[in-house]
Amino acid sequence: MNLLLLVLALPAAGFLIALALPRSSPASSRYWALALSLATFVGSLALLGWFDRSLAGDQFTVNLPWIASPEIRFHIAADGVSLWLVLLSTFLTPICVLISWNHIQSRVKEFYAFLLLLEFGLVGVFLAQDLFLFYVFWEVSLVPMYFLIGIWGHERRIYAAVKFFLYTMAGSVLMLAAIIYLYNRAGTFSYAAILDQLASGRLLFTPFEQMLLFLAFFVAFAIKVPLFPLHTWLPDAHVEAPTAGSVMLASVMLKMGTFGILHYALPLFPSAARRCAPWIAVLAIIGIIYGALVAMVQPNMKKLVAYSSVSHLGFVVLGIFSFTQLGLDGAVYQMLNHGITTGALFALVGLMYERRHSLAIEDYGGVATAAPWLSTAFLIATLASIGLPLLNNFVGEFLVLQGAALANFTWAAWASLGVILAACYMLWMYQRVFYGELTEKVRSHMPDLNLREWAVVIPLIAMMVWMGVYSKSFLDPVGKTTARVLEQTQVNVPYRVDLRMPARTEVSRAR
Amino acid sequence: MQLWLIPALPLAGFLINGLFGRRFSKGLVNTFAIGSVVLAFLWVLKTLYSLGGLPAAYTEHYFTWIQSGALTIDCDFSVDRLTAVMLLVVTGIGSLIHIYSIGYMAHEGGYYRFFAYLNLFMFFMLTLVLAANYLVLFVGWEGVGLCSYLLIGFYFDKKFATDAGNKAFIVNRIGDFGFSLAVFLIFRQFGSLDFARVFAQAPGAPVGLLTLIGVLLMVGACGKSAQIPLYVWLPDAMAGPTPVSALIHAATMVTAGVYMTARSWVIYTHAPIAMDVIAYIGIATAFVAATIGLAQNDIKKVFAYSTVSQLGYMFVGVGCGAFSAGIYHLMTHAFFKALLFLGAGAVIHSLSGEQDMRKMGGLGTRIPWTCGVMFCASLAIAGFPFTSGFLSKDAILLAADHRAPWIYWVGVFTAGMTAFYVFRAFFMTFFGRYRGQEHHPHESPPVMLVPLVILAVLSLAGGYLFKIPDFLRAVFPPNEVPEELGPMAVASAAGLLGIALAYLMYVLKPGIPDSIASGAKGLYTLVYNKYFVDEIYDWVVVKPVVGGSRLVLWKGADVGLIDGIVNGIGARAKGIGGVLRLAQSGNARSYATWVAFGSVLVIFLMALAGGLR
Amino acid sequence: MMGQVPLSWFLMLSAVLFSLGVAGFIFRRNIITMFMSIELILNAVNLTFITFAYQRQQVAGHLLAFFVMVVAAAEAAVGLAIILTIFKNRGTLNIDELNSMKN
Amino acid sequence: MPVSPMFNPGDLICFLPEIILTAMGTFIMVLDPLLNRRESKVYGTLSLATLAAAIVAAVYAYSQPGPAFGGMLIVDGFATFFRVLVLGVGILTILPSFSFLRRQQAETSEFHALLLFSIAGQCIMAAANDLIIIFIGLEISSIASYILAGYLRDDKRANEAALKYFLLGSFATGFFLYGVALIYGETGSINLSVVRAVVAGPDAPLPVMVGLAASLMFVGLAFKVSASPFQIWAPDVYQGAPTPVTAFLSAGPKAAAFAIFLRIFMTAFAPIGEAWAPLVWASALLSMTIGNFAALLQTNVKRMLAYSSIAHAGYVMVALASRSEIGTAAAMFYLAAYALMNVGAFAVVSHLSGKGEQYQSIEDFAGLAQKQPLTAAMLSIFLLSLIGVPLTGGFFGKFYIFKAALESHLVWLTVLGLLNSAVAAYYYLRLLVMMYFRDPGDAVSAAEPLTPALSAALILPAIGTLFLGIFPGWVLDFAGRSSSLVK
Repeated sequence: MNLLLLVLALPAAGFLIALALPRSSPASSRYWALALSLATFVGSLALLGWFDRSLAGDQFTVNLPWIASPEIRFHIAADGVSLWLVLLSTFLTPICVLISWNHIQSRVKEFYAFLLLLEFGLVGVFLAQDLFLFYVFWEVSLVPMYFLIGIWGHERRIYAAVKFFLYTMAGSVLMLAAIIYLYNRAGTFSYAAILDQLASGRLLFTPFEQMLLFLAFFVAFAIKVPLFPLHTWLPDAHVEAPTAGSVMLASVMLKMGTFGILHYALPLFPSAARRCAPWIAVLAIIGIIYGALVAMVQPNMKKLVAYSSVSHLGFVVLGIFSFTQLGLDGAVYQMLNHGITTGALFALVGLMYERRHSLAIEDYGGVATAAPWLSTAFLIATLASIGLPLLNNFVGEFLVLQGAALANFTWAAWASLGVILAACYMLWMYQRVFYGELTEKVRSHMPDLNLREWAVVIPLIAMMVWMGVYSKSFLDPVGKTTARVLEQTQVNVPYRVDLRMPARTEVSRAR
Repeated sequence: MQLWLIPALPLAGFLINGLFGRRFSKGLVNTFAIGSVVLAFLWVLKTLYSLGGLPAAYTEHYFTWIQSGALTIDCDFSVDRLTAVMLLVVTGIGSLIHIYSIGYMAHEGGYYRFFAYLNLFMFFMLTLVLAANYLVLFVGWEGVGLCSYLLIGFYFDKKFATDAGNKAFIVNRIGDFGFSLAVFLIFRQFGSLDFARVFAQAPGAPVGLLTLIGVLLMVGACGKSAQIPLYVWLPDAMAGPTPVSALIHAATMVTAGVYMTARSWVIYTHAPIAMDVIAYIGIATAFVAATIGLAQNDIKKVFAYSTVSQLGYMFVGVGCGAFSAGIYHLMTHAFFKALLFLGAGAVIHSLSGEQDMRKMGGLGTRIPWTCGVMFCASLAIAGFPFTSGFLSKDAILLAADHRAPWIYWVGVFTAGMTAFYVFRAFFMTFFGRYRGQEHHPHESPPVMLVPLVILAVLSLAGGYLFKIPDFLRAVFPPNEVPEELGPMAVASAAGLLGIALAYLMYVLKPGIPDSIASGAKGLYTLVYNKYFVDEIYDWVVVKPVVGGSRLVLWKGADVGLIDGIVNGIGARAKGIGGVLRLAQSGNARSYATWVAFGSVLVIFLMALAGGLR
Repeated sequence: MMGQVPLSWFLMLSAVLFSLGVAGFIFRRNIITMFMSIELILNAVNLTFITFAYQRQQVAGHLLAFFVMVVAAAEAAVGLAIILTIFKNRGTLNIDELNSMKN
Repeated sequence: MPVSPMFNPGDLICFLPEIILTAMGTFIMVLDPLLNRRESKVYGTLSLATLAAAIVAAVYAYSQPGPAFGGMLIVDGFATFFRVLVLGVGILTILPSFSFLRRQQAETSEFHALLLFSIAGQCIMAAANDLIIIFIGLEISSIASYILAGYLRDDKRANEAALKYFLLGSFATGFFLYGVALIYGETGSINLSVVRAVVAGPDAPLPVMVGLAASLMFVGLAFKVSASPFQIWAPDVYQGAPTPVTAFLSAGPKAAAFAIFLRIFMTAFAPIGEAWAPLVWASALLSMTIGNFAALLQTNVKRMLAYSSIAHAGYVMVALASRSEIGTAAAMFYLAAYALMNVGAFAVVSHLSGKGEQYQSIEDFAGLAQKQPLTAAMLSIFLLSLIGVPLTGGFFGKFYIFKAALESHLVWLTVLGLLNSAVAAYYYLRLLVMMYFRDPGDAVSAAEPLTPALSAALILPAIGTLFLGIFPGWVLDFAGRSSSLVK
């Protein structure tokens, strides 16, 4: 039994089991969900253990025939990037199960069923090596999230859920068209095979073709990221989603977009990507600053964190389109960081919502007095998210910005403004929520963390510190893979493209 | 040599107290907190001793922190003489202030939290000075910022305190913006961030770039060391407990900028313009802050502005190429300014929280020890001949005179003002009659007094005990300034003049100040309100940004424009649908018409496609 | 006798009949009349079949015509039944009054 | 192919399904007066058995494929595929009709008899290789379904639906027939193979007449498959007809009509493909757009599904527009998937519609997930499939269609079609929203529990949809193999 297959199969099995469980005893579905998600996590840890860090290529490959004609294969494998994203998903799912323990009281079994189905879809997206399979997982992950938001969300959940679904759908149909077009040109869905054809020049796109295909892919991904100005589904979805939904959405789902850009859009259409890079970088920078400024004035904690995600993901995109080793590494690292940090923030906000039943900043104040440990945890997450050294985000942001600086110094200069603003909005929120006089309303509603909640918080904080202090243990495999991607973006260029633009500086550095 | 132990010890103290301090007794908390710092101090001594005279830098490599492509950031610590000075200052004064705090914080809530933060600060500060490359230095740089944020907002239920904390952090972030850009440029140019490699290559680098780097680094230093235009956070930072003001906002953290610029001397010596920038910023800050200090009534505020002013001096030193002089003043300033703050703390403590000097007076008789040590400190800062302050300040002023006389003269004038406002504070506090409400000021406990006395000795004699300029010759380029008596005499004369003036105005003829205030009303209010800089920043930067973000970006662009378009598309689609279904009139004859019309259309299309040739 | 009249005339005639049927179907309001227009259309088709059959001297065309007639008859039976129920339920045969479902 | 004019008994095998259906249909009608019991248990079960038998017969007939009755009929994979499809649709129509008819107190034998006749007609269409046989099959199917549409005699909307369907249907048939006549005149034959031979041959007839004939036939066929601009009748009829009948109309006759559409245009008129391609292109785009956009505003579920069925006809037209065997295969696959998901969806509608079909509005589905989770789950599978979410038949159907289209370089049609499907997601989501995100209303509360037959009618198509979505290979291979029509 291949390990990867196991990691993918366990959530699916969990989904079916959860469906089969009796509606009458919600507790049983909770424990089942916890057990299965933990099992999945353990499995993925074993994956990590057996992962050969010296290789850049795919590992744990499973390649089974699925559909004869057109030939679509169930082909999954992990490389240095997807490995971590899979781990991120499997790491956060048990945490989501735990934070939903009391939060979700209605239709419990469906909730956990959808949660596990979501995990299945997400893991699949990161592992798929067959374009068609990738699209399948991409859409599959959409459905459970739609239900999570729509059923267990807050007041305007329906609007948010539908908006989320349609936004993503609109993007992904274009991608589907592009995928089919690719198939008709390459005669295969196998990603590796297509890359070979590109590398060997057997498959050649005209600049125009390539540009259209790239945009078709990129728009689908950019919506998921979300890249300014395609981001407006995000605040609604986040605010309305239940805590677990927000966590999964922010921590993992958004990474589908950035992962897609890194893993598909760049290697497949390098020259188009390079042509668009300046424009996309500008959009990313606008997103960084814009997201931060808008986050600063949000009266609602979740909305604030949501907009901060727009800002943080801007860094990721900027890093990718700097076309430098540092930028790419930083981007990947930032994906993971954002997953951990923002996940933690949403989880903690969720815990506070469970207590105070409000997301409005003005309904809080003085929490630090009532619940010191909760506040401490939140403070650490806050500091991580504003990029304090020795915590995870700093490493990612530094690499991204350094990479951007290598590509184009002005990019780095503008993007760094986002770092200043991050401090502004996060600390300002922290001050208004946790400091100040303790009002009676808060005092009576704010018990400190209980055991289950500690179990949620500690792993997240531990990860923040580890990733911030000893990034080596994560960056090694990443670097191998990103280097390969970078190489592909230089090799797979079928016609003259201005390679002067970014990558050159990086190359000269390397010498 | 286990350099890592030096920061690790306070870190351990922080972790122990932070995690379990809540359950500890005060005694236990003290043991870990003070113990760790004192041990660190001792370990520093041992290290320096065993390293001998430190002819060259000694570096230790621990692990690779970040590795990506061509970039490798190692977690390295390194000691040279400059670092040694900083280590001694930080751990030494740090220990004293820790001890002092036992007494000062005895009756405060969050006792363990205070010491945990203090230890954490020590950890980051020591990391900062031990760092062997810019990024590790940045770790400490940001870390001390964090601790100052936490400690300024120590009384977190007071809004002004947390406001001050945010202000400090954010203003520092603005400085870090410059710092990080400088780091990016350095790596872009030199392919490394290690001091050794960078400085080795620096001479070959284009001057323009070096200038840019130097200026950007200075922006960072402006944030951390409270120089114009980013000094505004430091006065507010006095909202924190007084030991914090002494340790972080006078003795150590705020001098990090000076240390960093001095550390980067190679870059500056090859970028003269950048050096001028430093010198100008320094002297301007020294002067402006001093003027503000003249009119403050809150004793801590006075010393805060004096700190800003003194830091300005240090930068003048650096900017004029007298790096060692700058560090010299950094050290002496650490002595006497820490003492001033701690003394002020003792006063405040004795008056159970009163900080307004107008409500003090005549305390000299009631708390004689405090009065005595304060006097020493005041002499030192006023540059009274042969005190440590006198030595270091003169070293700087001489260099300034050598570089550009006008800087020297401004410096001298500022020295006069410094002497004036410090002694103004001294006289208002300890002379005359007691002006506060009835209350029995009590002398501080020994645990507070002992550190004060030690510091008093240091601020008088420290300059002789540690001849920094000679010690640092090995580090910095020679900057030989002829020892001329003239400038020295003028400088000390200015100091004495200031003292005399203060004595005249606040002891002999207490009426004068008010008459001056009423006389030069406009000027006075301007100075009294710190030139309204905070208000200007608020109106020019803060309000527009926040308001703009709320109205224009969020409500306007996000909700209005973008989401408007998105929802508009939906509405448009429904509109189309509404039009399309009008065809469904429900009437069979109209349907038949459609069919007939459709068939005509079909035939027409067929004809177009050439089917009917 | 047919010999004298060119075949195209028959085709013309059938085309005219067809168009008349269509026109009638569109412009008449009475359901029965509309139904008769359909019959007209079918007969136009029959005429065409016959014409071509005659032209090609084939029997197939004639058979087709018969088929069409049979089907038409069947349609008539069903159609009239439906029309009857309509009349029973609504008491009218005006097509314009049958628009309870629209848009 | 060599066609013997002689009648040989073997031909009857090829005709077996139709024979069975007609015979049993008649038998059921006769049975009615004999045992005058008005309950669909007997007739329903009988007709189910009949359909099952017919399926067996159809498959058996395929065991020796080939032309029959002098090439008028042809039993190839294509024919068998559609025969089985329409027969299956018949089964899926009858299963939910039990409880429906009981609720409407309309349990008669005619319903089932007519259904069988109509299906017989569709089987003939599926296998016909001769214009007149096609016409006859078309009429058998149509005439029966005219009556079925008005089956609830006292329901005003049903009457109106029946009348409109009847009048416009025969009107359109007139066009089709006129086209047949012209073709006969030009080629002297009505056998598709011969027609093709002549049209492609050296002494080709006047293109103008062929083109005219093709256009006229296009009108008739486009009408039957409810493709624009001849979709106009569908919403009213679908809304007015009894729900099981609507389900049937939206799947069976449509599939059969597409079968002959494909056969005629892919064989007889293939030579003049360039001429009719633009027609299909335009009609496809028009159908998708009109169907999807008009559906956005509908409040009546049946009417909404009617518009959606117009849109889906548009998708199949895309496959036709690609004018390739892959396209044909894609169309076949899509029609199968579509039949499953649509019939299933309508089964739920008829289940909820209540007495006198009072509950037809989307609001009436509120909270279904809480009262009847299984029903809701099944319906959501169908809806997701209609949206085109992966792992459902609908998705693969769309995928193959647009793949075929792109292979024929119909890039714009593909892009527009896919964007259309994104629009379509909205109105299907509205149902999902109702079922899952709202609290139960009285319609749901009034709904009866699922009968075995009904649950079968839901679960079978659901399984089928998922099967087509996860293992499309089986069906697709067959479609691919049988997509090369006899030339």
